[in-house]
Amino acid sequence: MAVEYLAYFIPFYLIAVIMYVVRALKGPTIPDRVLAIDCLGYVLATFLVIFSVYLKSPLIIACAIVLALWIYALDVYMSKYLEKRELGE
Amino acid sequence: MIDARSYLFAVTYIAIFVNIAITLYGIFVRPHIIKKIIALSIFGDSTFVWAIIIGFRKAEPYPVIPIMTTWEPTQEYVVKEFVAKAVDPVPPALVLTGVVIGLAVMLFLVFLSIQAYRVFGTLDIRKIIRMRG
Amino acid sequence: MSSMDLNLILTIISYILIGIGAFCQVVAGIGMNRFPNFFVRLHASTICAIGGSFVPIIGCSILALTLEEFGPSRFFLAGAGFVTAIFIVLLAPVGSHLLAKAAYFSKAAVLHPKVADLLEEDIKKGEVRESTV
Amino acid sequence: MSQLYELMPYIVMAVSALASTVAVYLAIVERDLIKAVLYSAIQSTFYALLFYLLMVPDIVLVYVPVSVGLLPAVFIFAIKKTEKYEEVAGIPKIASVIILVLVTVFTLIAGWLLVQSHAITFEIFPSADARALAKWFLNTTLASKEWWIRTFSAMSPEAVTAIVWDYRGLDTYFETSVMYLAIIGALAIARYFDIPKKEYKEESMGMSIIGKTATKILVPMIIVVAISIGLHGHLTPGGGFQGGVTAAVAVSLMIFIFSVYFAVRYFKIYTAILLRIIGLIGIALAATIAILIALATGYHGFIFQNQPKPIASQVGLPYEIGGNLISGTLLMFNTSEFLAVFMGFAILFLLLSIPEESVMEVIRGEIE
Repeated sequence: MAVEYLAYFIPFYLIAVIMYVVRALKGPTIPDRVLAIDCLGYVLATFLVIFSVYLKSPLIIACAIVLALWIYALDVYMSKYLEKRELGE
Repeated sequence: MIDARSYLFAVTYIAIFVNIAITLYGIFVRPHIIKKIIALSIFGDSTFVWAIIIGFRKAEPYPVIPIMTTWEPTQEYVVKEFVAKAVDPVPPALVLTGVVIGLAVMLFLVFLSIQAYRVFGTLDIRKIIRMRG
Repeated sequence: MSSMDLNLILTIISYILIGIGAFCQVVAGIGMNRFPNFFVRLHASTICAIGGSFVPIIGCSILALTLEEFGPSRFFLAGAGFVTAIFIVLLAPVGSHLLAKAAYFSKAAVLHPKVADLLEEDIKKGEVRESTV
Repeated sequence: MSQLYELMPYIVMAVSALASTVAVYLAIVERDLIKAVLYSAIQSTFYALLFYLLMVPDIVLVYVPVSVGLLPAVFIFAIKKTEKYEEVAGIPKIASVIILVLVTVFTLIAGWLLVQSHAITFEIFPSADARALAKWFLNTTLASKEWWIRTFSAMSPEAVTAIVWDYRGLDTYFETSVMYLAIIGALAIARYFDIPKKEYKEESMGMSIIGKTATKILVPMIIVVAISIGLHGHLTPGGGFQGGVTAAVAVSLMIFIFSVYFAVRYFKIYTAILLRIIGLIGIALAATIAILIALATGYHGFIFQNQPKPIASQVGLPYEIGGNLISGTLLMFNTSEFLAVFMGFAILFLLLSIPEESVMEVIRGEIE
């Protein structure tokens, strides 16, 4: 079974998740935190795709598309907040 | 020797309870209204996770989603295997509407608190109480 | 060439891609923790988004194409995987750009070991305006 | 090998639950509110992974747009319009670290004790057996040939959508009305506020040109993904709620990237209210269509009836048209709910993004 060998790769991604979380909690400034949350979102999107192959459930892949879109939304909100202008303009 | 899967699942279970306890502290003790609303939203999410955990089950090697991959209504053996492995579909159906309604209620509370700030000039609940005498 | 051989080659390629992804994620995680300030950490986030996410998602989609026990839904999996990869490769640089611009002009991120800031000098001379960056 | 394969999803589940506990603690005790919002965003991404590993893709599809895409925008609006800091004495860093370590150790030990107790009293946790109600719904959601199963079937392979709109349709109907009341309440608070009549200027408003160009490509993609999620709700994970909140993020992105004066070209408030009313009328029509057919033809019928019931009522909607599975009323419900949710959140975001000066003018005029 070709899928089972993915189990050896997942721990590396998990280590990366923990390192991003450390930076997101520690980061001295707000942009650092937002950047770490970005990376967290990308590695989680990768997790979703890997797990949908790993658990042999093809239909749950639709969630990965949605997660990849909204990480961008969080970037946009925070940078608009940092620009110190009225949010609606 | 305990089963490793059961242990890891129990850790998840307890961690969600700890989250609920911390958010209850946030709702009752912290003075700022926006902080209370943030705590309330996390509280709702934690209860939703807990409701989903109740519907989880054990299957070999792993349970499947409560959605059939076949669209033909006549295959008996597919249905039997599906029922033997799928997770409970009732908690997702309840949580699904709960998340959207939770967002609408959060928006309503945010509108209310912005209006309160326009009237009182502050959102600290201690100062507002002092103002009202 | 039979389809077994083709499947074997595709499986090996996909595992190589997923391995590259795991390596890039760990490298980006170390960089995220060791780099000194925000503008250098942008570099690590690029490695995470392209090397660590785009490449293994493509690898997973190729791996899904070889799994014949999924039936027709393996094409659904592979197609959605490619769409996710395209979204990430389109949106990650844009998000980093918006964040970096906002962080630079709002002075929210401190440029601590500062060697040179050419953009600041250009703005002082009047050669570059903020709205055109 | 096989043991590691089975263990891996549970390891990821436990690690993400513990990481979410850390994020929740810091979100609650943080004094700077914008940092608290960021911590709660970390918590939401981990909860999304938890929902995914608990095998409920419908919830992931609705939770990710709501918690990662919309709630941070709402909180950022609120913080920008009000105060940025909470005036309390902060907890020192060392105390936080000690508390977090204690909480983690407590969680690990308590999990061990819980497993020990279950080894004595019950079978291994989680249970291998599903409840009888769940088995009933799973058995009948896409029925086989026997007429007595066909009687209780929704004829949809998606058990969650079948429960939401067929088996427990009245629940969802009243929950939708709760949401409608919350939106009416927000509209009543903002009753005289209106978006100021300003022209959208390309160069002076919004964010940088790179962001604008990317968002111009992105917004049609979001709408297409949302419609696909919404209208395939009876076949694949998704449905009206999921599609609606996904599409609502397009509106908030347009407000943030371009400006509210650009977004109001496409989403006028009164048009949005009208479309929302059309969606609600669609829900009511889909709920009563079987009884309307029954009244016209002289048979019996029920509210929220989907398929024909061989004993009680002969009328009902077909489950397929030309070989395509449409699951009776589920398609109508999903379309109407998509419109209602999308337009409801679009109205609220447009109202939330009105500049504070024009609001204060209205309030001052009211007082005088």
